[in-house]
Amino acid sequence: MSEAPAETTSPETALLEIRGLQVAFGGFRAIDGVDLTVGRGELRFLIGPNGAGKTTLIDVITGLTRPTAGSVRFEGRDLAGRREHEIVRLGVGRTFQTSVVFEELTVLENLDLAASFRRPLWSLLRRGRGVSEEVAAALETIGLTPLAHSRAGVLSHGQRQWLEIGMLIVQRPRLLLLDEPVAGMASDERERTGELLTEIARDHTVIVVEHDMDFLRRYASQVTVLHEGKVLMEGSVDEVRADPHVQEIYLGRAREGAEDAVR
Amino acid sequence: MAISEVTVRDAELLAIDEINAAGGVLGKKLEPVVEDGASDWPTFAEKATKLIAQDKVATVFGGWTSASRKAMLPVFEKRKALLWYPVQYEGLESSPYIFYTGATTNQQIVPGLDYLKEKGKKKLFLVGSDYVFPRTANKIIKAYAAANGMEVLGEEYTPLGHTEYSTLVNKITEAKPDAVFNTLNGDSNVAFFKQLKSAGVSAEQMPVMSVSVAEEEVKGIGVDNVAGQLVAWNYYQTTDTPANQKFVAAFKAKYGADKVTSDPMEAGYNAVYLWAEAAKKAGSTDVEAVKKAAGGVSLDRPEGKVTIDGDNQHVYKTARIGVVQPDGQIKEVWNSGEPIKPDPYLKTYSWAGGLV
Amino acid sequence: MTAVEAPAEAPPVVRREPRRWQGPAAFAAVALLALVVAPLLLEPFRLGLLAKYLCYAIVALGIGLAWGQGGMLTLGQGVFFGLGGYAMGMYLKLHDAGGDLPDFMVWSGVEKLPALWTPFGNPVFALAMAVVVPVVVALLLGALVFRQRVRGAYFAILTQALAAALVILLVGQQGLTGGTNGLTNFFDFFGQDLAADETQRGLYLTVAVVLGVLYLGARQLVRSRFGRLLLAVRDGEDRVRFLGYNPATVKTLTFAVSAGMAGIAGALFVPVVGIISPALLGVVPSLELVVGVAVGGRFALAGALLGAVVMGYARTYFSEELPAAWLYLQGALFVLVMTLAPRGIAGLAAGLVRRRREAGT
Amino acid sequence: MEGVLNQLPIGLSIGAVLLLIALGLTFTFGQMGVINMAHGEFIMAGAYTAYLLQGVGFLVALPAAFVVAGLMGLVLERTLIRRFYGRPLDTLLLTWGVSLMLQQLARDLFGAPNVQVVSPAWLRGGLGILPYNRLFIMALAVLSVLAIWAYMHKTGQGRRMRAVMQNRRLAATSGIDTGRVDQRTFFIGSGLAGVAGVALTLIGPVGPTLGTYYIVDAFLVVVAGGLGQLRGAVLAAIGLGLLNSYAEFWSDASLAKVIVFVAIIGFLQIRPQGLFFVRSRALT
Repeated sequence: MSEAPAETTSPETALLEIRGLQVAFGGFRAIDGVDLTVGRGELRFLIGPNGAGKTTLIDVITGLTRPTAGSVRFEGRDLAGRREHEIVRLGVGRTFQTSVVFEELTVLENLDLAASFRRPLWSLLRRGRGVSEEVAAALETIGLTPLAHSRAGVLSHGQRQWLEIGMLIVQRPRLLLLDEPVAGMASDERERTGELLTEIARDHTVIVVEHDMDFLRRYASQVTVLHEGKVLMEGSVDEVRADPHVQEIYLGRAREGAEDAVR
Repeated sequence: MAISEVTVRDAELLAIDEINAAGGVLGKKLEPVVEDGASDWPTFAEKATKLIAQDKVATVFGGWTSASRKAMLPVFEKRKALLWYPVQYEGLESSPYIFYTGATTNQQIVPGLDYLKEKGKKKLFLVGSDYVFPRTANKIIKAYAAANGMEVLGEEYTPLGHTEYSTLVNKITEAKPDAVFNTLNGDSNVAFFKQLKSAGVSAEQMPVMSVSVAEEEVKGIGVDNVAGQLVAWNYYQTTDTPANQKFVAAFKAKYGADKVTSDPMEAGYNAVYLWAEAAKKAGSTDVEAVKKAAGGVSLDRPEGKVTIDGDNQHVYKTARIGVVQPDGQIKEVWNSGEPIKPDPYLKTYSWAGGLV
Repeated sequence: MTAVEAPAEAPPVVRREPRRWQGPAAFAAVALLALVVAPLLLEPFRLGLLAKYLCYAIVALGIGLAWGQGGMLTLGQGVFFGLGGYAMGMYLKLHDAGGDLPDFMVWSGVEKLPALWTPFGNPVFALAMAVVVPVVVALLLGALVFRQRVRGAYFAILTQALAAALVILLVGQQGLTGGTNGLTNFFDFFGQDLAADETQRGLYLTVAVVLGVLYLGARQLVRSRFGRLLLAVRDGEDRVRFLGYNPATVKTLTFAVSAGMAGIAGALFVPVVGIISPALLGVVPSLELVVGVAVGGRFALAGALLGAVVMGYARTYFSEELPAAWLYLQGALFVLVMTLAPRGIAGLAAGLVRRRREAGT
Repeated sequence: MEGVLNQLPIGLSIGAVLLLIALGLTFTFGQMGVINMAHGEFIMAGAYTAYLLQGVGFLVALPAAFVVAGLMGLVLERTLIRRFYGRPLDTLLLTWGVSLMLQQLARDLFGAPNVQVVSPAWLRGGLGILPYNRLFIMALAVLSVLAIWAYMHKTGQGRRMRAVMQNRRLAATSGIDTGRVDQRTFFIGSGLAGVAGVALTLIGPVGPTLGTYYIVDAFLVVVAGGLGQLRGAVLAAIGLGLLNSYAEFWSDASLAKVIVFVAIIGFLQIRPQGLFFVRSRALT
């Protein structure tokens, strides 16, 4: 787990710097003045109730949504106006809530496709034979080696999420954004995902959007809480859980959901 | 088979029936093989090839647009087979393997212009569909106008199948011509006349001379939209000859009393008779023999006397200008008196010198 | 409403490596049939028709790539077919005219050979243009359209409008293009008499060989990483973006390849059939080509190819035997295929094979 | 100069024709995602309805054609299109097959040549450059748009329709019978084609291929309008009508068509967002 707490991150070493970010959809402000700094090697959790702006924040970083105001800098470079694939090429990778893998392709082919993204297009015309070390290692990491030649369409929900994470790893991004990686998973799958996350966080900077408090407690160190498009607080898991404000928005909002959240 | 091609085929089949009933040609009955060009030029070429190569027919009657004829022309020339083409066309062609039984330009367009000139129409506006026949026709019209003290105020083309004529009507009414020369094709005529009529332009103040509107088209356009307008052809259902009374009666008997006859149908009907006559004269259906015998073959047909010109394989035809009547029929108001010698290249017209 | 195309029903569910000899053996058998048996059995007229169908099959191969593999339904493939055809037609016309003006220019009142035509007197240039022009047009259109993420139905309609617009343009420029008549009446093809049966047989063989080569090339493309990327773009264009690829580039290139194939087909079509005219590249012929691909099976290249030949044959057969019923049949066939067998003949065949296998094991 | 001014009302009247033929499509295509190539044949059905009802009265033909074409659409939806939701490209090809059959059916029923539909006497004459029949078409277009707007915004059925269009799944889970809504939408969309068909008998040919003359234009209106909204279709139709009018006035009819096409491609470069939107959380 990361050793570097956010507040000590100096501008030179900050990997991601978000300043004064605003996103409005029509009249609705999904993000309303967010500042966020993530340092190299961090594992940062983003939490908040539904509609807090978590996914929108990730969408802005990855170019899917255009900010209304403010800046997003990655390794000192402004991401504004860049297209999604260009941002990926700069070293930012992400997964989606509903995992999207290419069902027609095998697990191996999915990974291979992800791994080849820096090759010139022409070299893709050759028939890719064999498995690169990197892809083999990723297969091992996500535990899908036995299913390497199965079509991704037959994978379970959890396996798909892992495959997506594997596809991220082989791209060697310097920043990984995982959007609710354990949503809808059974408990053994969560466990597995948590281990995977820990392993990845060893040599990557990772931002995880997550609802699940239990998962948070077990795997998070630094947490940023978003609420109604603003940063409510930042701190360690324990600080966040102890904060009355956070408790209020989680507990006060919906009692039945809260039980689940603080469980 | 689209629209008018069907009726030409019907007329040709009628001629074949009649000839067979009279004993056939050279003691043999004619057996028709019908193929559909589907209004698609390459298909015409394909079907022509099939008729010649596979069915080994003695001769082929057919073709509709100029483009369909141009597509078939190489097939007939290469395979040395005969085509009888029954539609008025833009001239400038004389294939040794095609007989042209419809009018060429000096038998339809030039008489149409003569008529307008006679009526004192000095300023013309040209409207046509965008293809070969209208463009060539308009070239001839412009040359004629230049030599006869007439003025062409505008020349407009619309894509085939075009149905929006309000802008064009606006251009015409703004130019204020004495008459419009119309070479629009098919459905466009319907839209053009409907929109011209509803713009309040009447046949009296600005007549439209059409060369592709015959009895069948009048029905589709709507008589009230086109009544009083001028057309130029070689034959009308009302043409008063004994052969025509027989033709109209036979056609209605075979296909229904509500059917009309028209110029292309009559030209197709003639084509079969002309070929049969030439074959009889040659004593053979052999292509070269028929070609050689065809020159000078002369028959009394519904449109009057027709004679094959041996040199260019076109037909001597009488030009007739008509006016569309409120009952949908066309009344002849002028004719050329005698059959006009076909001149597809307009060689005998001094004003046409620069055309070819 | 969203323009995002839902991935149509998925192609083969089981990815099975076919036994190694099966593919090449089938290919060899078809090649033998096409190159040896057909020329021996068919009379020249029918062989010429087959050559025509094979030209359509080349276009179908491109449609199979663009639509089946890449999800781009192109309803304007006739445009590229036509561009290739006109390039070839222009050369043949100039060659036949032997220094004079081509016949149609004479009756269109053109007095001097237009500058656009001059280089087409050179056969190498004309042949090159038959491929280059369609490819460039496709690259331009693709770059404009795909970059703006116009896709699915919108793309289909735009390509259809392109076909409509090109027809109007060609028809309107009669002095340059021959208008509605198009270019026809060719005599000599690289020293061969076009009317001769041997020439037609040679042309047939050429078309068959070109088709075979292009098929192998397309197959290679589909099986390469690029092919997988293409599938990925088809099934999840937005996801591909987050793998760091630009889907617009992938689509544009594929579209250009399919356009190039159509151009080659057009260039071959002209000497085989003897005409190229706007009627061959409008909305309806373009749609008919797609219909063929759908009937054969868009997800398999061989299916697309087969579909084009089957539809071409059906068209000739029914229009000879049952002309009145042809439109009904064509429409009904299409409705049936789309409803009952959306993966076409190839899909049905694959299903049969699979069932037999499952029964066997 | 008068001609230039005249082109303005002419452009608007061309726009009205475009709007009428495209209006139904904004529902079935713009909002349901069904590309109905047989839309042109529903227009044709409307025109033939007017033909058959000659003598009964032109105004009677309008609702009759709405019902006839609407029922045809309903049958098509129930028997075939229903299976194809979410597969717009497949519906395109499917309905093309249907359109071929309908054309041939018309040929067998009414014959290949165009039939004559006499315009009612009260539509003869005109006001300035615009004949009464053009004014009638413009009024009909405006009325149709208003009626549709009122239906969608003021009735329960219309609200359900909008709900399904915006979020089918959500609408279904909140108890809306989406199947019924689809049927209604298709009925109305096709019925509008029928109404357009009646109007077109005033200015154009009435024959089996009638639909083919209008279908590409109709789709272009919807593409340019984008959004699947009434407003988009109205603006696009008027814009294209005016463009057509002036392009043809200053060049010719052929070139005008090409210019319109190029303009649409150009327009897509500036405003592609009118044509689609990406849903960030549910990627395809």
